[in-house]
Amino acid sequence: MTTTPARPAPASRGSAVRRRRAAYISLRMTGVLLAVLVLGHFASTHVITDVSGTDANFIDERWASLLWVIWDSVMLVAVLAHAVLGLWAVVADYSAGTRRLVIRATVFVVAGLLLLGGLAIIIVGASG
Amino acid sequence: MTLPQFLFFLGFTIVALVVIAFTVVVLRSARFYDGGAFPTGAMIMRLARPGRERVELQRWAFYVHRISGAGVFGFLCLHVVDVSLFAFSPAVYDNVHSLYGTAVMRVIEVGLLFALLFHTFNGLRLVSVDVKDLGIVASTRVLYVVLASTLVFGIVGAYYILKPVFL
Amino acid sequence: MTTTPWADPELLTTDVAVIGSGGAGLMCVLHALEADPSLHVTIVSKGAVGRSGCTRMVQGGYNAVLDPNDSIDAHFSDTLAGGKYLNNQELAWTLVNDAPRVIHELETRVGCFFDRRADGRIHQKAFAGQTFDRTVHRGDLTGIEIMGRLRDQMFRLGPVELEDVRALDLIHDADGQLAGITGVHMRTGRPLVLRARVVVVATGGSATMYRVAAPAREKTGDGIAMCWRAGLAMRDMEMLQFHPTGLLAGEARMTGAVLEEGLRGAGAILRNALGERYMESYDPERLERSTRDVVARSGYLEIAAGRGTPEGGVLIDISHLGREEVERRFPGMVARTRQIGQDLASGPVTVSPTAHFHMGGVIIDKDCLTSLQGLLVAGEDAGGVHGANRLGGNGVAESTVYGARAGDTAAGMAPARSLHEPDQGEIDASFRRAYAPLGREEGPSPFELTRRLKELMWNKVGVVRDGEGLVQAAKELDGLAEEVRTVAAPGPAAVNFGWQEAMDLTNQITVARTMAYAAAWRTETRGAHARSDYPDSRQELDYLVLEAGPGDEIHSSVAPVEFTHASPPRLEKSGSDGGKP
Amino acid sequence: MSPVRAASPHITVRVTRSDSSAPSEFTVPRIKPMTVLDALLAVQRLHDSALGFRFSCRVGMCGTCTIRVDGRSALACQTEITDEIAEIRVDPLAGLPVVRDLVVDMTPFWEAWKSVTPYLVPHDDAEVGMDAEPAVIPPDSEERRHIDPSLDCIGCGACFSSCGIAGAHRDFLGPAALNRAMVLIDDSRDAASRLRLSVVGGDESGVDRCHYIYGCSAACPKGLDPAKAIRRIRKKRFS
Ligand SMILES: Cc1cc2nc3c(=O)[nH]c(=O)nc-3n(C[C@H](O)[C@H](O)[C@H](O)COP(=O)(O)OP(=O)(O)OC[C@H]3O[C@@H](n4cnc5c(N)ncnc54)[C@H](O)[C@@H]3O)c2cc1C
Ligand code: HEM
Ligand code: SF4
Ligand code: F3S
Ligand code: FES
Repeated sequence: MTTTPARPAPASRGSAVRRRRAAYISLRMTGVLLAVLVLGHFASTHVITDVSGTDANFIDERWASLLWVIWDSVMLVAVLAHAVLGLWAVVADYSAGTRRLVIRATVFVVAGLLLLGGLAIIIVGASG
Repeated sequence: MTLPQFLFFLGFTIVALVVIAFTVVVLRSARFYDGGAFPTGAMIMRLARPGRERVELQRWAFYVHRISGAGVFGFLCLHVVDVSLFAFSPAVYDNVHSLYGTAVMRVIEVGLLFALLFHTFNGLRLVSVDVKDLGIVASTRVLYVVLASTLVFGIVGAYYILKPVFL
Repeated sequence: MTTTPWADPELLTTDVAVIGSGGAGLMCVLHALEADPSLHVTIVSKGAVGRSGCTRMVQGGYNAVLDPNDSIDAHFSDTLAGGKYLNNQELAWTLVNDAPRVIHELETRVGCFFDRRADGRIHQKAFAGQTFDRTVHRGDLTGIEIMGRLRDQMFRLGPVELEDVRALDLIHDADGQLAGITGVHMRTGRPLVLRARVVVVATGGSATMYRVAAPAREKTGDGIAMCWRAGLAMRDMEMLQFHPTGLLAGEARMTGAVLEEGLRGAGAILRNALGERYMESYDPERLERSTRDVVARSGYLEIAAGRGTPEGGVLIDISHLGREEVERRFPGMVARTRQIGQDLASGPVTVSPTAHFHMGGVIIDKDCLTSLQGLLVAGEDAGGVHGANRLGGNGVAESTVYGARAGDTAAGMAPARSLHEPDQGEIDASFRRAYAPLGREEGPSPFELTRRLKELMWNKVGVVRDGEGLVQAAKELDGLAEEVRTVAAPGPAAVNFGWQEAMDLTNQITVARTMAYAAAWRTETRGAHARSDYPDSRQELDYLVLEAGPGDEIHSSVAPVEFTHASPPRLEKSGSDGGKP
Repeated sequence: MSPVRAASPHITVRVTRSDSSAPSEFTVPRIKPMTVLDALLAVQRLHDSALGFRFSCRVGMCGTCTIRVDGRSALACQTEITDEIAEIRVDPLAGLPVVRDLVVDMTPFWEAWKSVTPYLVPHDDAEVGMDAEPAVIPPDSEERRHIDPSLDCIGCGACFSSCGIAGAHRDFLGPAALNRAMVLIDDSRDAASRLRLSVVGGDESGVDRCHYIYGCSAACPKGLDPAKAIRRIRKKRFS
């Protein structure tokens, strides 16, 4: 009675390593990127400008500049990628089985909707 | 309070509740699975002792990193929605957005700032642990820097955010 | 139909049942399954598999001839000289021949990673009593490497593991053929009957029955007692080795833990409470570097003569090497002493001889066969390999070499040997004996009896013995044997260590009685056996063979040592064996 | 001189029992020196012979006496009760099913261990067995330097139960198994390193589930640094 756990063929396992590695490095790279983008964003909307000043006019002016459109778009993409990758581990740590799948699907859908919606505003806002 | 403001408030409450619930899950499961997260007397004594026992600090850094990450994500969800009002109607946006200037919201923003600062600096620390191959001792030292930076930047930021309340 | 105080036994069947999961047990499984992967092998282990017993605790290392400048003959003659020529030469010869091959196997198949010399080959260090540096090691945690890797092999081979299962008795069939064993699940308290074609006993001896003792807690002579009850013959039962430097830590369990031999090799000095370097008067030439038996005995005599410390020990001091040097070379030992509030690096530490290893045991041949067909014995449970005194580093060699041989023998024997139907009467008797303390509400506490046994053995069948003391010991042991039949261990059957202690105790007393008996017979001082009333060694070399008689009787016969490979040098008339000059 | 408070002559031991009606608070006399194991043995001897806990070697080599002392995983036999301690709380290891009292079922730990192929898989062309020559590997070689400090794991599970991730759903392989995997991946005698790396680096149960809580490295009674092994495996994925 030897225990030889059934494992998929080595080829597909190699790609599993590549996928995990990509997720791992993306989480960290988006993190480092966000350190600049998010803190910059926060500084510009809370410190340099007071929050009460960040009204519709402020957004109008801001999104008139291509720099800020790119900044905010990249930040949005990065933050959602980062959060989804991060939550991947969080979900795994506190759930198991089908529950895990359901929570993951939810996170994924919510993030997808936010991303679409968010990008739409930025583009609409910038062009309108 | 206008209807959009009320809806924002509702959304905010939901996010806050989710974050609180998540905090409870993290700390409770810590109690069951790694031997207890609640600040007991024995644990506080450990924090004060030098050497390996300082790992208690690492443990808390992990809990807080987790909770702050999820919290910031929760707020982000809300924030994307409220900014999207701008595309829909700048007037409604302004109406909802005026809430951000209230004293209560400013206090909450300070909380957000601290969460963001800690998560950012600690996240950079975790990246550097991998990149620079820091061990438990070095990474604990960097953790002190993380805590100090969070405090310094947080206080400076809090000053600017809260200034209008007192003026 | 009568109801029994024990639950319905679990009934299991296997080809090879290996009792004990120390070095001998796991090597046996490895070899049996390598030789014949179709075998059904079952490990029965009282402690955690691979993490109980003494092989795990080996610090020093493993003697094997690997260097081209060394020779098998040299290792052989060192082993005989150490054993004072009492060894079964066939067994000792096999040991030294197989040891290098087992090291090779441990490295190439099992995956152990022993320390290396600068040129990348396996490093070998010096050990007492050896003419060549031939002790293979992994830092000062050699046993962990060997047992850890052997345990990993079990994941590859997949034998059935009955962990936390205590073997109780060997069971015959109605015709007296070996049929299997009885046992009990310690976690649930449920009994079991394991039928087997071949049974290998490797439970690792019995040296825990002394007040100051080094081994792991499982080693309570279960295997020897089991074989004794099954009618097997034992030899050299009086030969119990004391390690000279066991820690004294008051009533703490740490008492008896070994401070390694390397300390004396590195120049540690032993002093009595008066500050005298007492080895000068016992072995002026070799001083502290003398063999274990001599150093242990000298320390004991100093303490007995009232020149010991208040704690009842002598002092070992290596601090003259300098604090940093000691910390660098003996980190494990320094940590161990600091843990009990002393410090090897900065001053003397109190030590005492500590019961360490039982040279005596079941009589086997070089293929581990015994007089009972289907029963093999390997490791410390077997007697004869080491004679009157074991060399440091030959113990783990014995358990792995003979474990491997037992595995080969078992693999060859199992397919040919049929299963036998265990005798119900024997099974019932075995369970009745085992479960009796559990049912009893009133009676002596097993812990208290154990304490008394340990005191008795220490004082009367200890490092130095005398005729009068041994007679008394025999009498007191008979009394204990009576008393242990009334011992009470109330509580549930599941995970009840009070009850386990009661069963341990029964076996320990059985073995202790044979030890006292044999010690009274040997009216000489030889190796580990020292008699204050007979300080000299006899000319003739013979040993006592013991067998169980009816009731509690002990039957004995004397057998001469056979010199199949080498004859002993002639002893000078006054050839004292290192006793008091 | 600092004022020395006399050590109390008794130790109060609070034990979490699996049967909640069994007594759980005991007082035992202080001995010197004294470890937590001594305290438990005293409870067993003086108050409750049925108290469930396990040990074997009492010198930190078998790794079977692991329990939680005041919340943190440690070897009972290696944890001193110093003069200033008058009271200890002991619990069974966190994150593992309790068998009775302080005895836990280590199966999840060994299952994880098993799944990294914890044994040496020799190269196809390598000779193995009693007549094969051991490999020549200098002590200052790169592989030996990495393997050496990670070799002496006693399988005590202190790390596993100090890592909330490993204990929670037990689908994270945990520090000890990953440490073992690292040793074999670095071992030039081993032929299964790719397979092993694909498990520890490719499965969701592998290294990515570590968040550097450092409970492992801090708890290890043998001074191993499993977190370092995890870092090393993460790096190995890129080569
Ligand atoms: C502290 C110490 C240091 C040592 N250092 C060295 C050294 O440096 N070099 C050297 O060569 N030798 C050394 N030795 C000696 C060496 O350890 C032993 O000779 C050898 O390990 C014995 O191996 P074994 O397999 O026979 O038994 P062990 O390894 O002791 O294994 C016994 C096994 O039997 C099991 N068992 C016991 N009773 C039962 C039962 N009733 N039912 C089922 N299972 C049971 C136990 O759980 C255990 O698994 C040392 C011994 C000690 C105590
Ligand atoms: C600003 C710079 C940021 C950096 C440098 C950063 C870095 C990191 C790193 C390294 C991790 C992995 C932690 C681990 O595996 O243990 C992580 C996790 C995570 N981050 Fe960030 N992050 C940043 C911003 C954010 C933001 C803005 C959010 C919210 C939207 C966020 C949400 C998360 C979440 C949910 C996790 C998972 C938590 C966990 O695994 O414990 N992060 N972050
Ligand atoms: S790594 Fe350390 S703590 Fe973990 S099981 Fe091994 S010895 Fe125990
Ligand atoms: S405690 Fe666990 S999370 Fe990582 S650093 Fe150790 S494995
Ligand atoms: S009893 Fe063996 S490690 Fe504690």
